[in-house]
Amino acid sequence: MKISLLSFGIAKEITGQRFLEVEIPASASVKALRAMLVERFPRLSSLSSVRLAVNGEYATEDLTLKENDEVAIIPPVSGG
Amino acid sequence: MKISLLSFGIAKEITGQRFLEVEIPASASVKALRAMLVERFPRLSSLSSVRLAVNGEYATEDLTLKENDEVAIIPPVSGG
Amino acid sequence: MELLVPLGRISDWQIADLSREVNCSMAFGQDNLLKMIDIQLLTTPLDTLGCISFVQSDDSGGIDVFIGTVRNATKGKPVLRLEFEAYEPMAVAEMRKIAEQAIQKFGVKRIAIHHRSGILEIGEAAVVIAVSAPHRAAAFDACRYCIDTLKETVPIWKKEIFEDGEVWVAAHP
Amino acid sequence: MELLVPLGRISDWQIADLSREVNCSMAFGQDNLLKMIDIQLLTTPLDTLGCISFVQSDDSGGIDVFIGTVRNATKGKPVLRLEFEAYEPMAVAEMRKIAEQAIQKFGVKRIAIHHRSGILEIGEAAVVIAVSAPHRAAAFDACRYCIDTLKETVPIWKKEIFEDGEVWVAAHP
Repeated sequence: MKISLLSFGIAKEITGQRFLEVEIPASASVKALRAMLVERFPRLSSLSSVRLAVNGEYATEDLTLKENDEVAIIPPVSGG
Repeated sequence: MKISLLSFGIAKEITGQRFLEVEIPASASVKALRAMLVERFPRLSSLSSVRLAVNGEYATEDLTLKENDEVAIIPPVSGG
Repeated sequence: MELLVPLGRISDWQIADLSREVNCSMAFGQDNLLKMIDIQLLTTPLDTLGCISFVQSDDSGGIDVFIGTVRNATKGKPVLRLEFEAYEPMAVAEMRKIAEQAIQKFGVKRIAIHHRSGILEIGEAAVVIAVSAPHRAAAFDACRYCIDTLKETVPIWKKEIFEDGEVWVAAHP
Repeated sequence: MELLVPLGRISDWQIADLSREVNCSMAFGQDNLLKMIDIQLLTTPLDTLGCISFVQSDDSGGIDVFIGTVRNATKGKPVLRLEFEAYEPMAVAEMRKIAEQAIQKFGVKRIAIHHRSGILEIGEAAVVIAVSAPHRAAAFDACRYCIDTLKETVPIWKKEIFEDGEVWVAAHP
Protein backbone atom coordinates (compact mmCIF):
# COMPACT_ATOMS: atom_id res chain seq x y z
CA MET A 1 0.00 0.00 0.00
CA LYS A 2 1.03 3.61 -0.48
CA ILE A 3 1.74 6.10 2.32
CA SER A 4 3.03 9.66 2.38
CA LEU A 5 6.26 10.24 4.24
CA LEU A 6 7.20 13.69 5.52
CA SER A 7 10.68 14.55 6.77
CA PHE A 8 11.61 17.66 8.75
CA GLY A 9 14.77 19.33 10.01
CA ILE A 10 17.75 17.01 10.12
CA ALA A 11 15.51 14.16 8.94
CA LYS A 12 14.85 15.99 5.68
CA GLU A 13 18.58 16.25 5.14
CA ILE A 14 18.90 12.51 5.76
CA THR A 15 16.04 11.37 3.53
CA GLY A 16 16.81 14.04 0.96
CA GLN A 17 13.16 15.09 0.54
CA ARG A 18 10.51 16.79 2.61
CA PHE A 19 7.84 14.65 0.92
CA LEU A 20 8.03 11.10 -0.40
CA GLU A 21 5.45 8.59 -1.50
CA VAL A 22 6.37 5.16 -0.22
CA GLU A 23 5.08 1.66 -1.00
CA ILE A 24 4.98 -0.55 2.11
CA PRO A 25 3.34 -3.92 2.93
CA ALA A 26 -0.35 -3.74 3.78
CA SER A 27 -1.05 -3.49 7.53
CA ALA A 28 2.55 -2.69 8.37
CA SER A 29 2.97 -1.39 11.93
CA VAL A 30 4.72 1.82 12.92
CA LYS A 31 7.44 -0.35 14.40
CA ALA A 32 7.91 -2.14 11.08
CA LEU A 33 8.03 1.14 9.17
CA ARG A 34 10.60 2.48 11.62
CA ALA A 35 12.80 -0.56 10.97
CA MET A 36 12.49 -0.08 7.23
CA LEU A 37 13.34 3.58 7.50
CA VAL A 38 16.39 2.97 9.64
CA GLU A 39 17.62 0.33 7.25
CA ARG A 40 17.05 2.57 4.20
CA PHE A 41 18.47 5.68 5.96
CA PRO A 42 21.01 4.45 8.52
CA ARG A 43 21.92 8.02 9.57
CA LEU A 44 18.52 8.24 11.32
CA SER A 45 20.09 6.03 14.00
CA SER A 46 22.55 8.78 14.85
CA LEU A 47 19.78 11.12 16.04
CA SER A 48 18.97 11.64 19.73
CA SER A 49 15.45 10.44 19.04
CA VAL A 50 13.12 9.71 16.14
CA ARG A 51 9.37 9.81 16.74
CA LEU A 52 6.86 8.95 14.07
CA ALA A 53 3.58 10.82 13.72
CA VAL A 54 0.67 9.38 11.78
CA ASN A 55 -1.87 11.82 10.36
CA GLY A 56 -0.62 14.57 12.65
CA GLU A 57 -0.53 12.61 15.92
CA TYR A 58 2.39 10.97 17.66
CA ALA A 59 1.95 7.24 17.04
CA THR A 60 2.62 4.25 19.27
CA GLU A 61 4.84 1.53 17.87
CA ASP A 62 2.03 -1.01 17.59
CA LEU A 63 -0.28 1.21 15.50
CA THR A 64 -1.22 -0.44 12.19
CA LEU A 65 -0.76 1.81 9.17
CA LYS A 66 -3.46 2.25 6.52
CA GLU A 67 -3.39 3.15 2.83
CA ASN A 68 -2.70 6.86 2.27
CA ASP A 69 -1.64 7.55 5.87
CA GLU A 70 0.57 10.61 6.27
CA VAL A 71 3.59 9.57 8.31
CA ALA A 72 6.02 12.23 9.57
CA ILE A 73 9.56 11.57 10.73
CA ILE A 74 9.97 13.76 13.83
CA PRO A 75 13.61 14.23 14.84
CA PRO A 76 14.32 15.94 18.21
CA VAL A 77 12.17 19.07 18.26
CA SER A 78 13.76 22.41 19.16
CA GLY A 79 11.07 25.08 19.02
CA GLY A 80 10.64 27.94 21.47
CA MET B 1 13.70 66.19 70.12
CA LYS B 2 11.62 66.65 66.98
CA ILE B 3 10.97 63.95 64.40
CA SER B 4 8.82 63.79 61.27
CA LEU B 5 6.08 61.20 61.25
CA LEU B 6 4.58 59.96 57.98
CA SER B 7 1.40 57.89 57.84
CA PHE B 8 0.17 55.95 54.82
CA GLY B 9 -2.91 54.01 53.81
CA ILE B 10 -5.03 52.94 56.73
CA ALA B 11 -2.47 54.47 59.11
CA LYS B 12 -3.12 57.90 57.62
CA GLU B 13 -6.80 57.45 58.37
CA ILE B 14 -5.94 56.48 61.95
CA THR B 15 -3.50 59.32 62.66
CA GLY B 16 -5.54 61.76 60.61
CA GLN B 17 -2.54 63.22 58.80
CA ARG B 18 -0.01 62.10 56.21
CA PHE B 19 2.64 64.26 57.85
CA LEU B 20 3.11 65.25 61.49
CA GLU B 21 5.93 66.81 63.44
CA VAL B 22 6.31 65.10 66.78
CA GLU B 23 8.26 65.92 69.90
CA ILE B 24 9.68 62.82 71.59
CA PRO B 25 12.32 62.22 74.29
CA ALA B 26 15.94 62.41 73.09
CA SER B 27 17.40 59.01 72.17
CA ALA B 28 14.04 57.27 72.16
CA SER B 29 14.16 53.85 70.54
CA VAL B 30 11.90 52.65 67.74
CA LYS B 31 10.30 50.34 70.26
CA ALA B 32 9.55 53.29 72.57
CA LEU B 33 8.09 55.32 69.72
CA ARG B 34 5.93 52.37 68.72
CA ALA B 35 4.55 52.18 72.26
CA MET B 36 3.81 55.90 72.25
CA LEU B 37 2.08 55.67 68.89
CA VAL B 38 -0.08 52.75 69.92
CA GLU B 39 -1.08 54.56 73.11
CA ARG B 40 -1.88 57.78 71.23
CA PHE B 41 -3.63 55.91 68.35
CA PRO B 42 -5.07 52.70 69.80
CA ARG B 43 -6.61 51.70 66.45
CA LEU B 44 -3.09 50.95 65.17
CA SER B 45 -3.31 47.78 67.29
CA SER B 46 -6.14 46.50 65.13
CA LEU B 47 -3.91 46.27 62.05
CA SER B 48 -2.40 42.98 60.83
CA SER B 49 1.05 44.51 61.23
CA VAL B 50 2.71 47.87 61.76
CA ARG B 51 6.30 48.30 60.68
CA LEU B 52 8.24 51.50 61.26
CA ALA B 53 10.70 52.84 58.72
CA VAL B 54 13.34 55.39 59.66
CA ASN B 55 14.71 57.61 56.91
CA GLY B 56 13.35 55.29 54.25
CA GLU B 57 14.59 51.97 55.69
CA TYR B 58 12.73 49.39 57.74
CA ALA B 59 13.99 49.84 61.29
CA THR B 60 14.73 47.30 64.00
CA GLU B 61 13.05 47.85 67.35
CA ASP B 62 16.29 48.69 69.13
CA LEU B 63 17.32 51.48 66.74
CA THR B 64 17.86 54.78 68.53
CA LEU B 65 16.10 57.73 66.92
CA LYS B 66 17.84 61.02 66.20
CA GLU B 67 16.66 64.62 65.89
CA ASN B 68 14.88 65.24 62.57
CA ASP B 69 14.57 61.55 61.68
CA GLU B 70 11.78 60.79 59.23
CA VAL B 71 9.74 57.95 60.68
CA ALA B 72 7.05 56.29 58.56
CA ILE B 73 4.21 54.17 59.88
CA ILE B 74 3.99 51.23 57.44
CA PRO B 75 0.71 49.32 57.74
CA PRO B 76 0.40 46.02 55.80
CA VAL B 77 1.57 46.77 52.26
CA SER B 78 -0.59 45.73 49.32
CA GLY B 79 1.15 46.80 46.13
CA GLY B 80 1.36 44.79 42.94
CA MET C 1 12.49 52.15 79.32
CA GLU C 2 11.18 54.81 76.95
CA LEU C 3 7.97 52.82 76.90
CA LEU C 4 7.03 54.82 79.98
CA VAL C 5 7.58 58.24 78.45
CA PRO C 6 4.54 60.34 79.31
CA LEU C 7 2.04 60.66 76.52
CA GLY C 8 2.04 64.44 76.84
CA ARG C 9 5.43 64.53 75.19
CA ILE C 10 3.97 63.21 71.96
CA SER C 11 0.92 65.42 71.86
CA ASP C 12 2.37 68.38 70.06
CA TRP C 13 1.28 67.33 66.57
CA GLN C 14 1.71 69.71 63.75
CA ILE C 15 0.65 69.56 60.16
CA ALA C 16 3.10 70.24 57.37
CA ASP C 17 3.17 69.85 53.62
CA LEU C 18 5.47 66.98 52.76
CA SER C 19 4.45 66.74 49.12
CA ARG C 20 7.76 68.24 48.06
CA GLU C 21 9.76 65.63 49.88
CA VAL C 22 7.79 62.56 48.94
CA ASN C 23 6.97 63.36 45.33
CA CYS C 24 10.37 64.38 44.05
CA SER C 25 11.29 60.88 42.91
CA MET C 26 8.07 59.81 41.24
CA ALA C 27 9.98 58.66 38.19
CA PHE C 28 13.56 57.58 38.76
CA GLY C 29 14.06 56.52 35.15
CA GLN C 30 16.97 54.47 33.97
CA ASP C 31 19.81 54.16 36.39
CA ASN C 32 23.00 55.50 34.88
CA LEU C 33 25.18 53.54 37.25
CA LEU C 34 23.41 50.26 36.87
CA LYS C 35 22.09 49.90 33.31
CA MET C 36 20.61 46.55 34.22
CA ILE C 37 17.77 47.96 36.30
CA ASP C 38 14.87 50.29 35.46
CA ILE C 39 12.57 51.17 38.38
CA GLN C 40 9.65 53.53 37.95
CA LEU C 41 6.68 54.63 40.02
CA LEU C 42 4.24 56.35 37.70
CA THR C 43 0.86 58.06 37.76
CA THR C 44 0.42 57.35 34.02
CA PRO C 45 -0.46 54.06 32.28
CA LEU C 46 2.42 51.58 32.33
CA ASP C 47 4.37 50.88 29.13
CA THR C 48 4.66 47.10 28.95
CA LEU C 49 6.51 47.09 25.63
CA GLY C 50 8.92 49.68 27.00
CA CYS C 51 9.73 47.34 29.91
CA ILE C 52 10.29 44.46 27.49
CA SER C 53 12.49 46.59 25.23
CA PHE C 54 14.54 47.69 28.23
CA VAL C 55 15.36 44.13 29.29
CA GLN C 56 15.86 42.67 25.80
CA SER C 57 19.51 42.05 25.01
CA ASP C 58 21.18 39.98 22.33
CA ASP C 59 22.79 37.68 24.88
CA SER C 60 19.46 36.82 26.53
CA GLY C 61 17.34 33.91 25.34
CA GLY C 62 14.32 34.33 27.57
CA ILE C 63 12.20 37.17 28.93
CA ASP C 64 9.53 36.68 31.55
CA VAL C 65 7.01 39.43 32.15
CA PHE C 66 4.47 39.68 34.94
CA ILE C 67 1.58 42.12 34.65
CA GLY C 68 -0.67 42.67 37.65
CA THR C 69 -4.03 43.99 36.51
CA VAL C 70 -7.01 45.41 38.37
CA ARG C 71 -9.68 42.77 38.82
CA ASN C 72 -13.37 43.63 38.65
CA ALA C 73 -14.22 41.81 41.89
CA THR C 74 -12.80 40.71 45.25
CA LYS C 75 -14.34 37.64 46.83
CA GLY C 76 -17.30 38.00 44.50
CA LYS C 77 -17.93 41.66 45.38
CA PRO C 78 -17.73 44.06 42.42
CA VAL C 79 -14.83 46.53 42.57
CA LEU C 80 -15.35 49.91 40.88
CA ARG C 81 -11.71 51.00 40.83
CA LEU C 82 -8.50 50.95 42.87
CA GLU C 83 -6.44 53.67 44.46
CA PHE C 84 -2.74 53.16 45.09
CA GLU C 85 -0.80 55.24 47.59
CA ALA C 86 2.97 54.99 47.90
CA TYR C 87 5.75 56.17 50.17
CA GLU C 88 7.49 57.14 46.99
CA PRO C 89 11.22 57.39 47.70
CA MET C 90 11.20 54.29 49.90
CA ALA C 91 9.00 52.36 47.43
CA VAL C 92 11.46 53.10 44.63
CA ALA C 93 14.41 52.17 46.85
CA GLU C 94 12.77 48.90 47.93
CA MET C 95 11.94 47.96 44.34
CA ARG C 96 15.55 48.64 43.40
CA LYS C 97 16.75 46.40 46.25
CA ILE C 98 14.50 43.61 45.01
CA ALA C 99 15.87 43.93 41.48
CA GLU C 100 19.45 43.90 42.76
CA GLN C 101 18.74 40.81 44.89
CA ALA C 102 17.13 39.05 41.92
CA ILE C 103 20.15 39.76 39.71
CA GLN C 104 22.42 38.38 42.42
CA LYS C 105 20.31 35.33 43.27
CA PHE C 106 19.31 34.22 39.78
CA GLY C 107 22.03 35.58 37.50
CA VAL C 108 19.53 37.39 35.31
CA LYS C 109 20.61 40.11 32.89
CA ARG C 110 18.17 42.99 33.20
CA ILE C 111 15.07 43.87 35.20
CA ALA C 112 12.40 46.52 34.77
CA ILE C 113 9.84 47.13 37.53
CA HIS C 114 7.19 49.77 36.86
CA HIS C 115 4.41 50.41 39.38
CA ARG C 116 1.41 52.69 39.15
CA SER C 117 0.16 55.04 41.82
CA GLY C 118 -3.08 56.97 41.99
CA ILE C 119 -6.46 55.86 40.69
CA LEU C 120 -6.70 52.78 38.44
CA GLU C 121 -9.68 51.54 36.50
CA ILE C 122 -10.62 47.85 36.06
CA GLY C 123 -8.27 46.05 33.68
CA GLU C 124 -5.42 48.57 33.98
CA ALA C 125 -1.93 47.36 34.84
CA ALA C 126 -0.86 48.14 38.39
CA VAL C 127 2.60 46.62 38.01
CA VAL C 128 4.79 45.36 35.18
CA ILE C 129 7.92 43.32 35.92
CA ALA C 130 10.14 42.22 33.03
CA VAL C 131 13.23 40.05 33.47
CA SER C 132 15.68 38.79 30.87
CA ALA C 133 18.11 35.91 31.31
CA PRO C 134 20.29 33.67 29.17
CA HIS C 135 17.93 30.77 29.96
CA ARG C 136 14.26 30.74 30.78
CA ALA C 137 14.27 29.08 34.22
CA ALA C 138 16.19 32.00 35.73
CA ALA C 139 13.86 34.53 34.09
CA PHE C 140 10.76 32.82 35.53
CA ASP C 141 12.29 32.38 38.99
CA ALA C 142 13.55 35.94 39.18
CA CYS C 143 10.29 37.47 37.95
CA ARG C 144 8.30 35.51 40.50
CA TYR C 145 10.76 36.45 43.23
CA CYS C 146 10.32 40.12 42.32
CA ILE C 147 6.52 40.17 42.48
CA ASP C 148 6.36 37.97 45.59
CA THR C 149 8.87 40.16 47.42
CA LEU C 150 7.32 43.41 46.14
CA LYS C 151 4.03 42.39 47.69
CA GLU C 152 5.75 41.86 51.05
CA THR C 153 8.16 44.76 51.34
CA VAL C 154 7.42 47.68 49.02
CA PRO C 155 5.53 50.48 50.80
CA ILE C 156 2.58 50.79 48.43
CA TRP C 157 -1.03 50.53 49.56
CA LYS C 158 -4.11 49.59 47.61
CA LYS C 159 -7.60 50.79 48.44
CA GLU C 160 -10.50 48.95 46.82
CA ILE C 161 -13.46 51.19 46.00
CA PHE C 162 -16.78 49.37 46.15
CA GLU C 163 -20.29 50.63 45.43
CA ASP C 164 -20.88 50.96 49.17
CA GLY C 165 -17.49 51.89 50.59
CA GLU C 166 -13.72 51.61 50.49
CA VAL C 167 -11.30 49.11 52.01
CA TRP C 168 -7.52 49.25 52.43
CA VAL C 169 -6.46 45.79 51.25
CA ALA C 170 -4.89 43.45 53.83
CA ALA C 171 -4.93 46.12 56.55
CA HIS C 172 -6.84 44.06 59.08
CA PRO C 173 -6.43 40.39 60.06
CA MET D 1 7.22 -9.52 11.71
CA GLU D 2 7.11 -6.71 9.15
CA LEU D 3 10.58 -5.83 10.35
CA LEU D 4 11.79 -8.37 7.78
CA VAL D 5 10.01 -6.81 4.80
CA PRO D 6 12.55 -6.63 1.98
CA LEU D 7 14.08 -3.23 1.52
CA GLY D 8 13.10 -3.25 -2.14
CA ARG D 9 9.52 -2.63 -1.15
CA ILE D 10 10.40 0.76 0.25
CA SER D 11 12.67 1.85 -2.56
CA ASP D 12 10.07 3.37 -4.82
CA TRP D 13 10.46 6.93 -3.53
CA GLN D 14 8.74 9.69 -5.38
CA ILE D 15 8.91 13.41 -4.99
CA ALA D 16 5.75 15.45 -4.64
CA ASP D 17 4.91 19.03 -3.72
CA LEU D 18 3.43 19.05 -0.27
CA SER D 19 3.58 22.80 0.20
CA ARG D 20 -0.17 23.00 -0.30
CA GLU D 21 -0.91 20.55 2.47
CA VAL D 22 1.52 21.77 5.08
CA ASN D 23 1.14 25.52 4.60
CA CYS D 24 -2.62 25.85 4.66
CA SER D 25 -2.85 26.48 8.38
CA MET D 26 0.01 28.94 8.85
CA ALA D 27 -2.24 31.21 10.88
CA PHE D 28 -5.15 29.62 12.70
CA GLY D 29 -6.23 32.90 14.27
CA GLN D 30 -8.65 33.11 17.12
CA ASP D 31 -10.62 30.01 17.81
CA ASN D 32 -14.32 30.70 17.49
CA LEU D 33 -15.27 27.69 19.57
CA LEU D 34 -12.84 28.28 22.35
CA LYS D 35 -12.37 32.01 22.91
CA MET D 36 -9.87 31.25 25.65
CA ILE D 37 -7.11 30.11 23.32
CA ASP D 38 -5.25 31.87 20.51
CA ILE D 39 -2.65 29.75 18.69
CA GLN D 40 -0.65 31.14 15.78
CA LEU D 41 2.32 30.02 13.71
CA LEU D 42 3.57 33.04 11.80
CA THR D 43 6.27 34.03 9.33
CA THR D 44 5.97 37.67 10.43
CA PRO D 45 7.25 39.35 13.64
CA LEU D 46 5.26 38.35 16.71
CA ASP D 47 2.87 40.83 18.30
CA THR D 48 3.58 40.65 22.04
CA LEU D 49 1.04 43.33 22.96
CA GLY D 50 -1.57 41.54 20.85
CA CYS D 51 -0.99 38.37 22.90
CA ILE D 52 -1.32 40.33 26.13
CA SER D 53 -4.49 42.06 24.93
CA PHE D 54 -5.97 38.71 23.95
CA VAL D 55 -5.52 37.22 27.42
CA GLN D 56 -6.44 40.31 29.44
CA SER D 57 -9.85 40.04 31.02
CA ASP D 58 -11.51 41.99 33.79
CA ASP D 59 -11.76 38.93 36.02
CA SER D 60 -8.04 38.20 35.81
CA GLY D 61 -5.57 39.68 38.26
CA GLY D 62 -2.31 38.40 36.82
CA ILE D 63 -0.78 37.88 33.40
CA ASP D 64 2.48 36.05 32.85
CA VAL D 65 4.22 36.37 29.51
CA PHE D 66 7.20 34.40 28.25
CA ILE D 67 9.16 35.64 25.26
CA GLY D 68 11.83 33.40 23.76
CA THR D 69 14.33 35.51 21.84
CA VAL D 70 17.16 34.63 19.48
CA ARG D 71 20.48 34.72 21.31
CA ASN D 72 23.65 35.93 19.61
CA ALA D 73 25.72 32.92 20.68
CA THR D 74 25.51 29.23 21.60
CA LYS D 75 28.14 27.90 23.96
CA GLY D 76 30.25 30.95 23.22
CA LYS D 77 30.07 30.55 19.43
CA PRO D 78 28.51 33.52 17.59
CA VAL D 79 25.18 32.79 15.92
CA LEU D 80 24.34 34.81 12.78
CA ARG D 81 20.63 33.95 12.63
CA LEU D 82 18.13 31.12 13.16
CA GLU D 83 15.87 29.24 10.84
CA PHE D 84 12.70 27.60 12.11
CA GLU D 85 10.95 24.82 10.24
CA ALA D 86 7.57 23.49 11.34
CA TYR D 87 5.23 20.63 10.55
CA GLU D 88 2.58 23.30 10.50
CA PRO D 89 -0.81 21.61 11.07
CA MET D 90 0.59 19.29 13.72
CA ALA D 91 2.57 22.11 15.38
CA VAL D 92 -0.60 24.20 15.69
CA ALA D 93 -2.56 21.19 16.98
CA GLU D 94 0.11 20.35 19.57
CA MET D 95 0.27 23.97 20.77
CA ARG D 96 -3.51 23.93 21.13
CA LYS D 97 -3.33 20.71 23.16
CA ILE D 98 -0.78 22.30 25.47
CA ALA D 99 -3.00 25.35 25.99
CA GLU D 100 -6.02 23.15 26.72
CA GLN D 101 -4.00 21.07 29.20
CA ALA D 102 -2.75 24.22 30.91
CA ILE D 103 -6.28 25.59 31.29
CA GLN D 104 -7.39 22.27 32.77
CA LYS D 105 -4.37 21.79 35.06
CA PHE D 106 -3.99 25.33 36.39
CA GLY D 107 -7.44 26.87 36.06
CA VAL D 108 -6.13 29.80 34.04
CA LYS D 109 -8.46 32.04 32.03
CA ARG D 110 -6.88 32.60 28.62
CA ILE D 111 -3.74 31.58 26.76
CA ALA D 112 -2.09 32.91 23.62
CA ILE D 113 0.81 31.01 22.03
CA HIS D 114 2.40 32.57 18.95
CA HIS D 115 5.42 30.95 17.31
CA ARG D 116 7.56 32.16 14.42
CA SER D 117 8.71 30.09 11.48
CA GLY D 118 11.26 30.93 8.81
CA ILE D 119 14.39 33.02 9.25
CA LEU D 120 14.89 35.03 12.46
CA GLU D 121 17.54 37.61 13.22
CA ILE D 122 19.32 38.01 16.58
CA GLY D 123 17.03 39.52 19.23
CA GLU D 124 13.78 38.65 17.46
CA ALA D 125 11.05 36.79 19.35
CA ALA D 126 10.70 33.13 18.36
CA VAL D 127 7.80 32.47 20.70
CA VAL D 128 5.42 34.50 22.85
CA ILE D 129 3.23 32.80 25.45
CA ALA D 130 0.76 34.89 27.46
CA VAL D 131 -1.43 33.47 30.22
CA SER D 132 -4.00 35.21 32.40
CA ALA D 133 -5.36 33.92 35.69
CA PRO D 134 -7.30 35.20 38.67
CA HIS D 135 -4.13 34.86 40.77
CA ARG D 136 -0.51 35.07 39.79
CA ALA D 137 0.75 31.65 40.89
CA ALA D 138 -1.46 29.89 38.35
CA ALA D 139 -0.37 32.28 35.59
CA PHE D 140 3.33 31.62 36.28
CA ASP D 141 2.87 27.85 36.57
CA ALA D 142 0.77 27.58 33.42
CA CYS D 143 3.10 29.77 31.35
CA ARG D 144 6.09 27.71 32.40
CA TYR D 145 4.22 24.50 31.68
CA CYS D 146 3.42 25.76 28.19
CA ILE D 147 6.98 26.65 27.21
CA ASP D 148 8.48 23.54 28.84
CA THR D 149 5.99 21.26 27.07
CA LEU D 150 6.23 23.15 23.77
CA LYS D 151 9.96 22.47 23.72
CA GLU D 152 9.30 18.75 24.16
CA THR D 153 6.35 18.02 21.92
CA VAL D 154 5.68 20.67 19.27
CA PRO D 155 7.13 19.67 15.87
CA ILE D 156 9.21 22.76 15.20
CA TRP D 157 12.92 22.64 14.43
CA LYS D 158 15.57 25.28 14.86
CA LYS D 159 18.70 25.51 12.75
CA GLU D 160 21.50 27.73 14.03
CA ILE D 161 23.45 29.48 11.28
CA PHE D 162 27.09 30.10 12.19
CA GLU D 163 29.85 31.84 10.23
CA ASP D 164 31.20 28.43 9.23
CA GLY D 165 28.14 26.22 8.98
CA GLU D 166 24.67 25.27 10.18
CA VAL D 167 23.47 22.97 12.95
CA TRP D 168 20.00 21.54 13.67
CA VAL D 169 19.67 22.16 17.42
CA ALA D 170 19.46 19.07 19.67
CA ALA D 171 19.44 16.66 16.72
CA HIS D 172 22.40 14.59 17.88
CA PRO D 173 23.23 13.30 21.37
